[in-house]
Amino acid sequence: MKDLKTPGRPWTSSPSARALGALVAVLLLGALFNAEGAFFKWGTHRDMLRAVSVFGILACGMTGVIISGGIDLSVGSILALASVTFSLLTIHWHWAAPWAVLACLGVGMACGLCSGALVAKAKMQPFIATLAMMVFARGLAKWVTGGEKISQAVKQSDGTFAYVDLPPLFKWIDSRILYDNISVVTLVFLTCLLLCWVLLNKLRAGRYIYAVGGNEEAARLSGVPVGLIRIVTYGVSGLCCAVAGMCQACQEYQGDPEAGAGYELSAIAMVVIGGTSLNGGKGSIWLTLIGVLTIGYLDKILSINAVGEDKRLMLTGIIVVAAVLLQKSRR
Amino acid sequence: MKDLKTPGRPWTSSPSARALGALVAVLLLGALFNAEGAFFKWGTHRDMLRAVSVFGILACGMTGVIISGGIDLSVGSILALASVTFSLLTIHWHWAAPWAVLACLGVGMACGLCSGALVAKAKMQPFIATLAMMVFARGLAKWVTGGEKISQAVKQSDGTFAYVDLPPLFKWIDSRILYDNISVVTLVFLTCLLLCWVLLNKLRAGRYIYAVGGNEEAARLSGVPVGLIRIVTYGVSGLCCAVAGMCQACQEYQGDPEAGAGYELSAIAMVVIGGTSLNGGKGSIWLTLIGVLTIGYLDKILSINAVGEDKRLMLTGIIVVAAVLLQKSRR
Amino acid sequence: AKKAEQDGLTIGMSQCNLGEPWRVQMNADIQQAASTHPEIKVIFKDAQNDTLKQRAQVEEFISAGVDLIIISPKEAAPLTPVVAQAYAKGIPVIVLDRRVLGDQYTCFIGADNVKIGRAAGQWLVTHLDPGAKLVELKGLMTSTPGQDRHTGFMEGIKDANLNIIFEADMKWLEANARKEMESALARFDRIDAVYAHNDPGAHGAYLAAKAVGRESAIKFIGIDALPQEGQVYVEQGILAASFEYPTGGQEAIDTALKILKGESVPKEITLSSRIYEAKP
Amino acid sequence: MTTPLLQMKGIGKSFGANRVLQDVHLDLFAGEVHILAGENGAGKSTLINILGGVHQDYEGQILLDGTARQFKSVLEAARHGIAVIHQELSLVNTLSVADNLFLGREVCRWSWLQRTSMLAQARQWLAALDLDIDVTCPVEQYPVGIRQMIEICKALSLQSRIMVMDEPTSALTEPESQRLFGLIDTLKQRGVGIIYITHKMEEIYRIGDRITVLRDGQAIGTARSHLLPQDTLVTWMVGRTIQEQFPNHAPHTGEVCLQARHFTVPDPDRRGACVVDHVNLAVHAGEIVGVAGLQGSGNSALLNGLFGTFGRRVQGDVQINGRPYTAFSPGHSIARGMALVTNDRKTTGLIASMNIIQNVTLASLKAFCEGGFLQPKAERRAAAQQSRALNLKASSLNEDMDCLSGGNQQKVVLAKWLETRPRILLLDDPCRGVDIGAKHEIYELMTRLCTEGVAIVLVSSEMPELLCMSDRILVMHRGQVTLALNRDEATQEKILYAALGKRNNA
Ligand SMILES: Nc1ncnc2c1ncn2[C@@H]1O[C@H](COP(=O)(O)OP(=O)(O)OP(=O)(O)O)[C@@H](O)[C@H]1O
Ligand SMILES: Nc1ncnc2c1ncn2[C@@H]1O[C@H](COP(=O)(O)OP(=O)(O)OP(=O)(O)O)[C@@H](O)[C@H]1O
Ligand SMILES: [Mg+2]
Ligand SMILES: [Mg+2]
Repeated sequence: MKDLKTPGRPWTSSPSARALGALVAVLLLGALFNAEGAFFKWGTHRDMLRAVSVFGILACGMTGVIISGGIDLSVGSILALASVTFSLLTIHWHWAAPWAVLACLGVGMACGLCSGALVAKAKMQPFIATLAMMVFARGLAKWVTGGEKISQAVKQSDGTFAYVDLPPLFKWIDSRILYDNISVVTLVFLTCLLLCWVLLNKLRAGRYIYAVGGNEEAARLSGVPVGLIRIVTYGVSGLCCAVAGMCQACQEYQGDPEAGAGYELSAIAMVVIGGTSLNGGKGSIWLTLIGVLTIGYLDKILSINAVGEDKRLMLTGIIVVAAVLLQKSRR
Repeated sequence: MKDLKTPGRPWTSSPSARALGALVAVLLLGALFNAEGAFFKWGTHRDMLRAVSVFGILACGMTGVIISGGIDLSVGSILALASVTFSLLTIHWHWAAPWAVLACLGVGMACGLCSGALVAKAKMQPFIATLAMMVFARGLAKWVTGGEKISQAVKQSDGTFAYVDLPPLFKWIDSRILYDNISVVTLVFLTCLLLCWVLLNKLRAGRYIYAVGGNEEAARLSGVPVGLIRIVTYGVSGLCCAVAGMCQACQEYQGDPEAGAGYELSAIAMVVIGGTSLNGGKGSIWLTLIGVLTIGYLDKILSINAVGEDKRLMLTGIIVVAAVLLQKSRR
Repeated sequence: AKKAEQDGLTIGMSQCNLGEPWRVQMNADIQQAASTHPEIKVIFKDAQNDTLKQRAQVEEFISAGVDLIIISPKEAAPLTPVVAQAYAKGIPVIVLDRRVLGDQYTCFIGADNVKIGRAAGQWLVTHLDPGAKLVELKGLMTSTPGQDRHTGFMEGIKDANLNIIFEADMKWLEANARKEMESALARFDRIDAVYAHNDPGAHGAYLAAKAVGRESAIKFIGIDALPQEGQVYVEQGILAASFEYPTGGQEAIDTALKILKGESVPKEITLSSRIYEAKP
Repeated sequence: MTTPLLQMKGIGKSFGANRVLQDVHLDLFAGEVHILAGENGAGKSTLINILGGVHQDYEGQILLDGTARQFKSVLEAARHGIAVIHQELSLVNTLSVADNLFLGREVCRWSWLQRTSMLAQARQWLAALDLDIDVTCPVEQYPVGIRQMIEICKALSLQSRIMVMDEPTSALTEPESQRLFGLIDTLKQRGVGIIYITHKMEEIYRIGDRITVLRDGQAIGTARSHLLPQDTLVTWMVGRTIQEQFPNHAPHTGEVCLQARHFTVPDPDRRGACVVDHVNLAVHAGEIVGVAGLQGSGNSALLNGLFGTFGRRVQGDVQINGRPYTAFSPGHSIARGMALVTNDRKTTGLIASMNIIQNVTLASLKAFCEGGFLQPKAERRAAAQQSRALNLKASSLNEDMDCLSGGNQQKVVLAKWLETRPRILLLDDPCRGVDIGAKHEIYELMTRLCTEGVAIVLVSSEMPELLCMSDRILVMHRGQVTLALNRDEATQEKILYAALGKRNNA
């Protein structure tokens, strides 16, 4: 076994190096079209990070689901549900923040576990199970709020509105720390990222997630509790949605039952652009981070240059393709 | 080896029987909540068929893509692009209908072939390639129209609007035939269904589509032109989008660059609810028809009962899960 | 303002989304109005219906140092702080169409959806016989305009003997409106009028009725009256009436010029709405 | 002398930095069977993949009838009359048998499929192999052995001048192999040249005219088979001599370890029917019980049922060490000291997207965890130890599965199960595709495990393996045990007879 050394593959062929290449290409684009230097200000990057955090949190949970071979279309709706629940509990019902946070996490996780159970126990295709959850959770969010936004303006019995104070947590989450250099939501995102990294790379459950995504039958025969692992991945995704929903509520100062529409595609895109395969079994949370940054910067660059809607969409399509092709060509 | 004859399975365990079961369950629901008999009128069914036709046409193309192991997220955007192209050519530029139709089909197919080439030649994941096309085609549709709808009101150089006549084709496609008993768009849908059936079940290319979806590597070793087949499936899907886009334009009497947003999820859902697996290699166009009808009826039943938006969403989620579970339990 | 002398004035316009024709029209109106003033340049940004994106855009305008900001906000509460921030930095802010909270802005220009809804209701009261049966096709009911157009309408028909027999959420989309109207037609043999929260909705309902030959028995009314949409429909007799919901684009540029010239402007400008009616 | 049908000259090939073939020569005459032998990972499959047009970037030359050819695709190779049966099954499982047989060359009129004529033709081809199966059923409904036969049928039906068979009998039972050999003889008479890769010694001498041995990517030598004694062949292959292929193995019978009474596995497809029908089985510690049976006999299902693969669907009572046990999941069985090496490493054994270390530790991952956290160092150590013990050939332990040769993949599967330190080892064709040297090591390992008191159930399609390794042999037919034999009374004939369902002749 003398030949069991680590292989001398060129580092450029590793997935992360390739994904990084795409990110660097987008950054170069930013440096080129810097909107009169705006791209070189830290504030621009800080704002980009803030804007992308909610998506990033969703993408963290999505990464586990996708590695396990599933997909979660319900993230946007669960986000909305969590955001209205949180606003309702804290603004209208005046719950203390810790309890409200716990309740929200519970709601998000319950939804995730529910999708997970449909996939794992009832053997539904993940696409259908989470699509159903997507529709259901959106309906629930609308039903809970009666179709209105949960904001500081609280309707009184006589039909007028009274303005109540926002709980301090809202302000805090929406603020920036470290001498205004980083948004709190970005830190929340980084924390989620770290936790998911621990789950996927350091814990036994993480190894099982990769195994289930790689070959479900072989994993089952090796004693991996496949059903449980699937349920866990969706549960974690639900948790991430709840966190993202609360962040969204804090940043919008309200709970909007229409929030997060279409976020599922963005979150999946971020995971997949990093290089994680939708076939499952491969990928990593770092690739997701790179994907999140790539999309985030792309958006930001187009935005600071005030590119018109039509051209912005066309450019997004073209640049995404170019970035992914760049990843491939180095293989 | 006589004992290896595969046993005669009960017909109830065939995928189509199971999918039919779900449809019948939804129909029973309709019979139960018939909105004062409205559900028993042929007009209701005819209208349902009309409303579902555009989705159905998209689902036809999607079926081939999904059986070949891919996915097409760009259908809604290509629909919009085709619809504005068609309106522009016929209403504003006064092209003769056949040329306009051909040009539209060309545009749709070009978009589809483009996604297909990205998947087959550049080896991009279908999700990313078609997502990029989805964004790009939407941008293109907006760019072509300047973000506005293409309708009978044509802007003059002095900023006022002049009204032009609609080409007869619009009226015809939006009409009904056979003594008012069936909409022309429904016939268009059925024609697409038939053509896709011929492609998938009667032609060599169809066999290859199943083979590529079932086991790409084995198909390649057997000499199947895998790349070409993939490109063809996306091209066909693009064609279907073009047809759907023209139908949509004719029904709305205008080309709307925002049309078809979110249709991709509906179309995929229809294919998958029929029982076609997103893993590829399995499924059929008849299952798609059943899926289209299931979703169409579900929608219609909720609509004629004037169920509120929130409850409608929740019920949709629950009924979809129930219908799919019903399919499974018979296995 | 210093660089204004050399290369003119820059106005940042943040639109909350460009998916609705009415908002496309608003941008077009602003562009049109600005084009007659070569000294001003308008930068358009579109927030794709995302509050947080819109917030980021206003931040970008602030750091780019534009001379004036026009914002048509998606949401009141979440955009209030960032508008206030710009205002505090001395950048005048014109808020268009939807409001922000408090008074940390220069000027609000907008029409009143409740009032327009009420006008629509009252119009039906005068044009229908008592006991008439109505269908209401609502815009997205989680959106403020949808809620206001509903509230106003209910006020308008409050005392009259009109029944809403069918209502559905069509989410501003013509295809949905047509589908819902088909259901209503299947269920009810008598429908006298359809009130849709926007003109495409009313048009979709009209097409559904026309398909079953019942369009002449029903009065269709809508809101927005865009020149290439509602006004056409009214002119062609498809809609009985359409109630203009002005974009305020022209007014915004006029006001902006006044502000930039140092003139004082009112804190609130309410736009008047016109009714477009079909000739009998 | 006539020009050879095929000459491969100076073939070389590397995957990245990994040199796999180096200056290999091979020639093939019409009407001969040329055996390609060598250890796992020697480069045999790579060589024939080059011939079959799978790899296009190689060094050297391929001459057909003396003319140099360069195949740009599989299709082009096929057009020149080269048919390949690949080592890993390459059928489209979701397609029907007939569709698979005709894949890539459907009978069409203006690209319109001619279904009836294809079905008739397919039935005819299968009948030639004495295979009577429903050609409209998806391939995935048939067990591996049948699939292998379908694949052989597909290659035969190509009517090629050069047939390449990469371990075609690895999943076949004795009678099926015999039938294949009969066919090979007819092909030879028709002047077809055959390249045949196998790890089974008897086969080499049964059908081979000439033998070429590869080692570490280099051709060690070519010889006529009757001039190459087995010892020399083995030395050529593994570079050392192996005295006796099957180690001397005396039973260490202890307590009854695994006992099943009236064990029944219902057929998922036919209500009321059973794949395993009231089987009684007792395995003592330190004993190897062999289970023989043809395709569809239910021997694989018996092992899977005992292991819990089918969940609670099985009936009958099972006892482990005298305590009743209901197998409801593989995880549960592993915790009770059971291990199952399945007979299809690709679909049920390996996780292709994971590296060697991760595959090896997967089934025993709990032992490599502290408080749920993985211990990568311990994992690497264990994997290194196992791969050394099994003589795994790989450039690194971080290598992905698809970079390993077939036999080495099998070794990874074995390593995975040995790492769980099982007390009851269920082996379903454990030596499928394993080279002779490694086979020897696996047999020694089994013997050693027996002395340590492990109970082993061995299902095997290789008769010599079964006869030499088992202490007792059960023969199954259609789910039932038709014969039970002790080691000394077992003969190949008796087993075959019982396996065909002829009960009375014991
Ligand atoms: N696609 C690949 N990428 C990288 N290395 C590969 C690839 N395929 C094979 N190899 C390496 O090439 C060597 C030869 O493999 P090959 O499959 O030809 O062996 P083999 O002689 O057929 O062995 P076996 O008897 O086990 O089938 C092995 O060391 C393997 O690791
Ligand atoms: N209850 C069951 N649920 C699911 N699958 C089953 C069940 N019973 C049997 N099978 C499947 O049926 C197949 C037939 O088993 P059998 O033991 O007859 O195979 P075999 O004759 O040993 O053939 P081979 O060893 O080539 O696979 C098994 O491979 C098993 O996967
Ligand atoms: Mg091999
Ligand atoms: Mg077996």
